[in-house]
Amino acid sequence: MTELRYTGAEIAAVVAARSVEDNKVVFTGTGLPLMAMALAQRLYAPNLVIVFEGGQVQPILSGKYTPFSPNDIRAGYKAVMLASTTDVLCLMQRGHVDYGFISGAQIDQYGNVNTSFIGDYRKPKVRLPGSGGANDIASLASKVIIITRHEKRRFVEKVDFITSPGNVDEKGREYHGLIFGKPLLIITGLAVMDYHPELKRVRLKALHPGVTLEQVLDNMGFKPIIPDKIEVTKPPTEEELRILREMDPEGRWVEHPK
Amino acid sequence: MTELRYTGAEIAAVVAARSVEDNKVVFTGTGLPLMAMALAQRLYAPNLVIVFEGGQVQPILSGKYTPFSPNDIRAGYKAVMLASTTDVLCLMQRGHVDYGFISGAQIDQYGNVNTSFIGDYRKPKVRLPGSGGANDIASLASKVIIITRHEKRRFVEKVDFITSPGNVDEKGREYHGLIFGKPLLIITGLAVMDYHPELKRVRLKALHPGVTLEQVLDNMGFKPIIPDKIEVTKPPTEEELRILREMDPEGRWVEHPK
Amino acid sequence: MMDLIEARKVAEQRDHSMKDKLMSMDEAVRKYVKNGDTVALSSANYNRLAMAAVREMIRQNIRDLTIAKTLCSFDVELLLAAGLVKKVISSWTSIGVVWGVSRIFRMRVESGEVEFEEWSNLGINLRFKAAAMGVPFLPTFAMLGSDLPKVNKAMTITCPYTGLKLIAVPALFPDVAIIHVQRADKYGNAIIDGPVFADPDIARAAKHVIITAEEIVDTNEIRREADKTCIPFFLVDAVVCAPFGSHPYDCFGYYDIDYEHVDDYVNAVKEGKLEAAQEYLQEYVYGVKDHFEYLQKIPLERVLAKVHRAKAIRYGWE
Amino acid sequence: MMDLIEARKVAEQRDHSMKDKLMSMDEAVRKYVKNGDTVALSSANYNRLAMAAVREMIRQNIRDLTIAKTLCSFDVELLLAAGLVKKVISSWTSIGVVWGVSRIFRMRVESGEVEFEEWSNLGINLRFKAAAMGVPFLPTFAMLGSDLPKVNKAMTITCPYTGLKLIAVPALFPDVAIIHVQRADKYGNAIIDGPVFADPDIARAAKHVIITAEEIVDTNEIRREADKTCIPFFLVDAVVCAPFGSHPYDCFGYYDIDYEHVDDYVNAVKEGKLEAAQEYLQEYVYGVKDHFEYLQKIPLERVLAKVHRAKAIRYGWE
Repeated sequence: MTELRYTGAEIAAVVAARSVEDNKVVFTGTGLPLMAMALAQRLYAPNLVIVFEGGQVQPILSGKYTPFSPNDIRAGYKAVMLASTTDVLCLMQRGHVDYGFISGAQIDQYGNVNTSFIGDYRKPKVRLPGSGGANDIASLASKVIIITRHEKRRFVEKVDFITSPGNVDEKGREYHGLIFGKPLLIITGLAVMDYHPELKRVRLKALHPGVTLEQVLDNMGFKPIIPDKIEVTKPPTEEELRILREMDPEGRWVEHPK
Repeated sequence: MTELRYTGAEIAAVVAARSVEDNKVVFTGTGLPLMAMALAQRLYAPNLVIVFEGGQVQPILSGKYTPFSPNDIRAGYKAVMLASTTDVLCLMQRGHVDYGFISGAQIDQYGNVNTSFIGDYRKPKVRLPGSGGANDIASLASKVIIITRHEKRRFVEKVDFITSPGNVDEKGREYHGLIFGKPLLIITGLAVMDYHPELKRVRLKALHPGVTLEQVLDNMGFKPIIPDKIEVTKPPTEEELRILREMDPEGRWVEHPK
Repeated sequence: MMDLIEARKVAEQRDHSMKDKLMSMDEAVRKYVKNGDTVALSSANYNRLAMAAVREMIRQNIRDLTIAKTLCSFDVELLLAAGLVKKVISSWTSIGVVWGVSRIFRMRVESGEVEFEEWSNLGINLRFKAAAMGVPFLPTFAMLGSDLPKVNKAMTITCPYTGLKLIAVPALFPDVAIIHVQRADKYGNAIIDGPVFADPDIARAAKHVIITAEEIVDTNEIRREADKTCIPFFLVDAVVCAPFGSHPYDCFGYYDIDYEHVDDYVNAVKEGKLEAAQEYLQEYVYGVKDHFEYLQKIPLERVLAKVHRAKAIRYGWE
Repeated sequence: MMDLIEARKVAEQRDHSMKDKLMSMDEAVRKYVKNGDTVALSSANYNRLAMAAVREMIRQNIRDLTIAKTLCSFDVELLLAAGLVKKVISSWTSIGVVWGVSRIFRMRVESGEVEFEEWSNLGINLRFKAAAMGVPFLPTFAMLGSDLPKVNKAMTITCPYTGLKLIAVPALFPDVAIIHVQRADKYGNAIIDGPVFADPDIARAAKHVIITAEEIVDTNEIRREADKTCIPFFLVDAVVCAPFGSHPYDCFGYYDIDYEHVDDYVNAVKEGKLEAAQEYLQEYVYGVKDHFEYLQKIPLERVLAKVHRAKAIRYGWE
């Protein structure tokens, strides 16, 4: 068997696709997580439901009309409902969003995400775009999956600012009033992480094939909890990669190997 | 000039039609107040806007499709908007309803109205239909007009139950948190009443032509404040009566003379 | 009062997939309406009453119901006549404005058999909206200064920004919502033409949803008018085809009220009280097998006139 | 913080009548947008941006603006480039997802010139909804546990029924809302096709409303689709005919995004920073008399392709 070549983005998308149960509602932005969910619909979860923050329910993900944004007109292609933003965000608050995807400029050891700013609020060193729907997803979806590049500068001990809460701190979400939902996974190009149920901190779950523990730790600004047994991700299959690349021939959303 | 014959309902409708300013929004039920507002649109306030609690904005009041209820399909005939009930009630809370009309089984000296029950809540002597939108109108419209029959049993010292607040009590509306809106008039088949600005109590304003003060007081369970000068209502004109009767040839909504 | 957590749990455990949910009225009611349930019904007095479903509930003798509805009408009248209701949560109960207070309603409430928990119209609408939004309460200035909070136990709250006093209405999560619409597909995507009343909210508030529809349409029709879909399939448990399902009441764009039918009922009850109401139930509910047998009893000529009239109103014919 | 009382007063004093409000963009902006105003803009990142109105605001050099918008986009980009903004109240600001963070936005905020008051998407949407409903706040579970309340000063509240902790978002009453829609009549009755975002709410929240529309239609068309009207005339002060008013962004059913136009801008700014943005403004805003002269600069062939594409998306062509 020849070894398949794939990028970190590709294996992250594949792992995300395998991580969602069928017959559930996924709230996602565009780009990598959307491609991952389209892959899931094709292979593992044919009855997965896609909802965008622009109010679109179950659009058809046609390559021809791949949306640039959850709010553009393409995102509503053949949708069965085009609602208001508040409506879909409240459906999430009501409990009808099973999975929510977010990414983040900074992620800390409690799974909190910063997409707001670095430095001082009134004169920040770096101003980032802001929460958008990310805080709402992190607060209100039943299970939250973070997909991000595995870079040292992203994984920090403590985020400068909590835009989107994970477990918040050692006291956990409930203490802060977040009685619903939980952070489920962090998926990167190198590894998969989850959370220690008592300590609330990020815990390594699986290394992608060929990745070493050192490689993962070298690329993080904090040390995740290391469990007794670290899984190894099942490598992407030929079929998974073929479908991903067919959906995104230019590698615009999910980078192809060079 | 021959004297015109008209009923109490007719003069009440005529007075109501004369009481609203043009270019304003009126929130009304069906029946007499709706006929009065249609009369106003024809003669005094051509740009009056009608909104029903079923969500209908500016329907055309065609005799052919006179609605039975603010919620039936006729009430939306040629409306420019068919919204949700909450939407129009919130537009009222937001300040966009200038006049609201209600009626009542019991009205007391502070202009409070009971349409809920007489006796005990869990085993009432008489169960009435309930608030419907009346409490919302009384609480949220800018100016509230009560139209009712002038009967002793209706005008009581103190209502058994405040379904829809007028001035509530001697402390007035603001004390109870009602920072908007005010009760404007009570129009009956015998007289017009308003409210004493300091005492908050119902005050006689005008007697309809030919009606005596004694007649009014004999038909009330409480004594309204009697001002130094009592006006006399300008009698209905031939035109007013003609239009009213044309709109309602059977006298179904506004009783004709026998 | 931790209904919110319970209702959210039910949502989290749902099969949210777009699967075929078409079934008979008999099956839908049997599966999703239980003795003791809190049932929310569509419409507000007139237009799109869930009458076909209500008649099936009566045939199945589902008891001890709490009915939650903004303005109750002929639907609740028949349930009260059949003796299936223990509580009504509403702002208003009658048969229809023109027919005045219902005698059956008065009898049931005045005897203490049925509790009527009263809210203002905005109050009950916001109770559904709070639940629909997934929050435990919503604030309003309605009902301040009135005696309604004394009986419905609404609490006051102070705005943390302005210090203003408001009424907080508690979220109401019905066990099941039954909503009559003009069009739905087999998955439960529902389109309402004309006023929606509180129906999009009651669908979101309830733990389970039955859609009854004048017409079952292809999903491609839904996709072409997706901005008119007001109930998405993933909230819906059952879809039932029920043409003239609001009869004898009206349905926007489809038929006007069968005034004579309701008038006959009201006049009979004026004379014969509960007995007359039960005779009506015998003839139109217990005595027929299902909604389609019921429809056979309605004079076709009268129906056609009502259909024409509804179209004239819908399309603004002079 | 007694904005609610002030906003209600403005509503009470309105001429609510159905009168002709058609006017030029120049007149509408001159009459209803003032220096120092809080301006709410329609859309959320993509689709139905009030671009034509924004370009007119820049031409009229209206300064010290606070912009309130759920997700800011090319509209706010140009206002920031023109130096007219002192504060942005929003959940997100960029040009569009594909183009990443805006350099102009970063420059303005990082220098401290512009304050960015950040809310979650639901948070800012509910601020508009609270104002639309005429209440001073609305509760939500969003933003709990995050640092957003530290900077946006959102307060917490306890539910009087459940004891649950929630964030109370304060009502936001803009001085003026500018909303681009597909169809409106001359009175201001507006129909939005496709997603509405928060636009019905911002119309209700604002003290004044400018509607810009792809097409001005006869009121009879509105009456025939009255259940699609989402902004009633009595909220509206000005109606402006602005075909391709969202250009270079998209408009549901009318045209897809003019990707090349935006891409050229972004690439120029990547190189030339603020100076490049100002060159763009010179060419497309200051250098043209009005929206119709602006449209002359857009290659017609490209426009027609975008129109075709929008129809394909709208009607689900394969």
